[in-house]
Amino acid sequence: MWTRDSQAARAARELQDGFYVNLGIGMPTLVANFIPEGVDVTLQSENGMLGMGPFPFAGEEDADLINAGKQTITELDRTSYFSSADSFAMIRGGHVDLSILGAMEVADNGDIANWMIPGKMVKGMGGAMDLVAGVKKIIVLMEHNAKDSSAKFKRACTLPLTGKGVVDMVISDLAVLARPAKGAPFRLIELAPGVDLDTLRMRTEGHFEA
Amino acid sequence: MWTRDSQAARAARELQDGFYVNLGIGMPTLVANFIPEGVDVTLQSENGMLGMGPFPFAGEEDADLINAGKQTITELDRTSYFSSADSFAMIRGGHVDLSILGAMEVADNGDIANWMIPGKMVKGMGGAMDLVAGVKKIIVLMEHNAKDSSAKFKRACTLPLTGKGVVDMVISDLAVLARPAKGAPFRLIELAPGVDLDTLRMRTEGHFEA
Amino acid sequence: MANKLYPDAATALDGLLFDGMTIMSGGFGLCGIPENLIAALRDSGVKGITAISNNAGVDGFGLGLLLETRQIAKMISSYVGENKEFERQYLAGELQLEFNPQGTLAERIRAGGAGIPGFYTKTGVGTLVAEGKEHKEFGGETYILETGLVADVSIVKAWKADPHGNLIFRKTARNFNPMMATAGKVTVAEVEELVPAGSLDPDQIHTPGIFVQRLFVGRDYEKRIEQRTVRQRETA
Amino acid sequence: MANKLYPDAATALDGLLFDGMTIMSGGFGLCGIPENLIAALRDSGVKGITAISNNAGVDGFGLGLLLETRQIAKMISSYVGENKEFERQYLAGELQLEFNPQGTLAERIRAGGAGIPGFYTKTGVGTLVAEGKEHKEFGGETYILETGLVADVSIVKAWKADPHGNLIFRKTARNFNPMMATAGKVTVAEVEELVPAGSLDPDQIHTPGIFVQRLFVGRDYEKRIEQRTVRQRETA
Repeated sequence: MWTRDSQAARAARELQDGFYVNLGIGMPTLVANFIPEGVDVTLQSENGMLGMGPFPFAGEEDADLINAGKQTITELDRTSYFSSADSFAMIRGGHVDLSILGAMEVADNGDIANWMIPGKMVKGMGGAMDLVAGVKKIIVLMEHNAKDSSAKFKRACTLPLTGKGVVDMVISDLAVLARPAKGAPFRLIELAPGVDLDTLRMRTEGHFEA
Repeated sequence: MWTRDSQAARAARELQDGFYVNLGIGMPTLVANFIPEGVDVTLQSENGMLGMGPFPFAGEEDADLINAGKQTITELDRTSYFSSADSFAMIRGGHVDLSILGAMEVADNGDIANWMIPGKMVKGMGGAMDLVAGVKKIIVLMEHNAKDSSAKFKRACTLPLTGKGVVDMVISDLAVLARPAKGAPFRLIELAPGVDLDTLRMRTEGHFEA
Repeated sequence: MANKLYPDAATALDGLLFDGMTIMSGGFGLCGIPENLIAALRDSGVKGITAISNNAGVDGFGLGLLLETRQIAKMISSYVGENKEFERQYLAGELQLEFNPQGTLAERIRAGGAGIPGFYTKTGVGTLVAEGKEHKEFGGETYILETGLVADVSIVKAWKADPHGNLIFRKTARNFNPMMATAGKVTVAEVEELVPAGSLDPDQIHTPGIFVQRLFVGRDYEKRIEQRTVRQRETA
Repeated sequence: MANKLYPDAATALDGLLFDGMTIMSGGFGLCGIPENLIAALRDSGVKGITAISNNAGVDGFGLGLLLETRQIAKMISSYVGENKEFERQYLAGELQLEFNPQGTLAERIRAGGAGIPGFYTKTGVGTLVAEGKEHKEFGGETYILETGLVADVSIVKAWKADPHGNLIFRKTARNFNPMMATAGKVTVAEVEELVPAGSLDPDQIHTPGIFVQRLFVGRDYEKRIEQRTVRQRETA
């Protein structure tokens, strides 16, 4: 089984030199810590920034410089700022190569649900629907099973969707499942150390090719 | 009868302090020479400039600084530059107060034709269709009659339209015809010196209230 | 020159407000919000506001101020997760809420300001957001129709302005402010600094003055930070 | 860092060209046109181009160069009045032409780059431009549907760039260049000056580097002026 850091490191191996990447809030943020040597990626923050730098040193925070998670950040020598309309034109127009997001559920047809649990107070989808609809490749980083041990990679999502048929790859604590194109079936790409196929099948509901 | 300069001066009396104005190519350009004392207007040029200044002094022309007529111009202390998309967003969104244009024909329902004569080589509509559709108020500056003495203010346009029902005021060498709102009939507002109502009626085809 | 300069937020809003009006308010989270204008809206007592803003502020700051006083009847937002009073009013049925995906919200405002009454987007297809909206195929893919948004008044926050109303924003405090400036029937801008005409580079103006009808220099900016995240200096 | 820098126009276009391709070319009149790239397109001999450009250049300069060599099969433009060879080929039926209102053309390109396949506009309603297009009412007014435009390659001209492909344009030479940079599957930019990374103010970048795949410093700019208009100095 992979730790959260291992999952993030595994996701970072999907980064290619020159990629423009949007990282979601939570576990996806960790991916920035594992960018491989010699691979140069530029991080997009959907509130209006390309070229996001690391957190500032204490005392150097700037209230006018935050990421989409409202965290204080810094700029780089490549940074540009733009409006929210221009930022989502960039996202919707397919210019961002990769987005790594969390999810509550992913279905084996690529549907994703990560914004709303009926009965709980809804906080809103923020930019998640725009990202899954617009970004070229969507990787989901999530636990393989929920706290009640139910499978999160499912036959069909039970929660309201964020996007339909949009997910390209799932990296869980147990395995990497991916497909070569939207519409294709998911395949097992890699098992985490100490996980065998039977265990994976037992803990998975959605269909995948092994 | 009004000279071209007098027509332009008459049009300039329609300018109000604080107006943002787009002037078409040809006679409308002359209006800038007659802006009344104490009236401050900002000229928009649809190729991407707000705050157009006068022609440069000889030797100070800048190839990167032209107006929509491709003439060399200058900037002012209020000038801003923007893209063509932003420029026409400004125009289409109704932010420009007034556009003064030339025309080949205007109909008494406000239709205007000023871009195309069938059988002749068509050069294109440029920004004219966007301007008549988007700018709050449209004033046409034209000769009252064509070279063959036919009326240019007509029952219906015979040439392909630039816009439907968009003209608010016509300032010709004979008279000023205007209407209080799109859809309302045109009324005679003013006769040029030496022109009487009978003459105007004889030389006009379109309907107007006197 | 037509005077756009006002001494403060209250006078800049004078005559513009009425109950039941629609107000767009710039900012992302608490970053780049028109602090002075929000406080003046609270003091004005105007009620039944439809507020178009990406977020709803926090308890006691930003649009949270207008929620406390129950001046907001409806919010059009993409994310409202930082506000307990919002949650309380919403769950009690006292507040209407329309969620828009953030990019759809940004584009709807841009469209409203640009005279575009509707546009098609892939965002939200197959989700709750698409329900009741027109679907259309382009090139074999399905898109939904979203409409332009305009406001009676837009309130925005910029960094610098000149007396002509030309605005420049700073870093990620730009966010929704430029589009909202274009989509208000009247746009009121508060700025940190007023500079003389001619001192802004005309190539570098984010919002041309045509979009700004009223303008003043704000005061006492708090610029609160929601998530103060820092890294450690490495010691040799 | 992925290298975006190329030594010249020919190498920057290498591998991108094919007969029958669609190319967007920036500029308004002869202002802000990619002079080096147009010359390299001529030298490449690529044929059957659909050219999306507001104008068609003049005889012997700008896109006029590609008309002389008959490399252009179709133009999508708003105004082509300055070109005799264009007129000759068009009247002889050798050239297809699609006129778009200038603002519609600009917005179609912006939409193409922004993932918007269609939008509604009032421009052209009731004219030849509206024929065959979907009409729709919003708020009691009639609008027509226009579609987004994309290109196989966009060629643009900027003033300054950094090695990351961030671009800044100068004065009215900006015009169509920023939107076209967003709407090319590949965008190639020529610039007057390359500056070191970090020397452009991040608040002031017109085109973020994500939109620029290839970049070079142009040479021998002619920057022709179509209408040299001047005023007289008043003598005291």
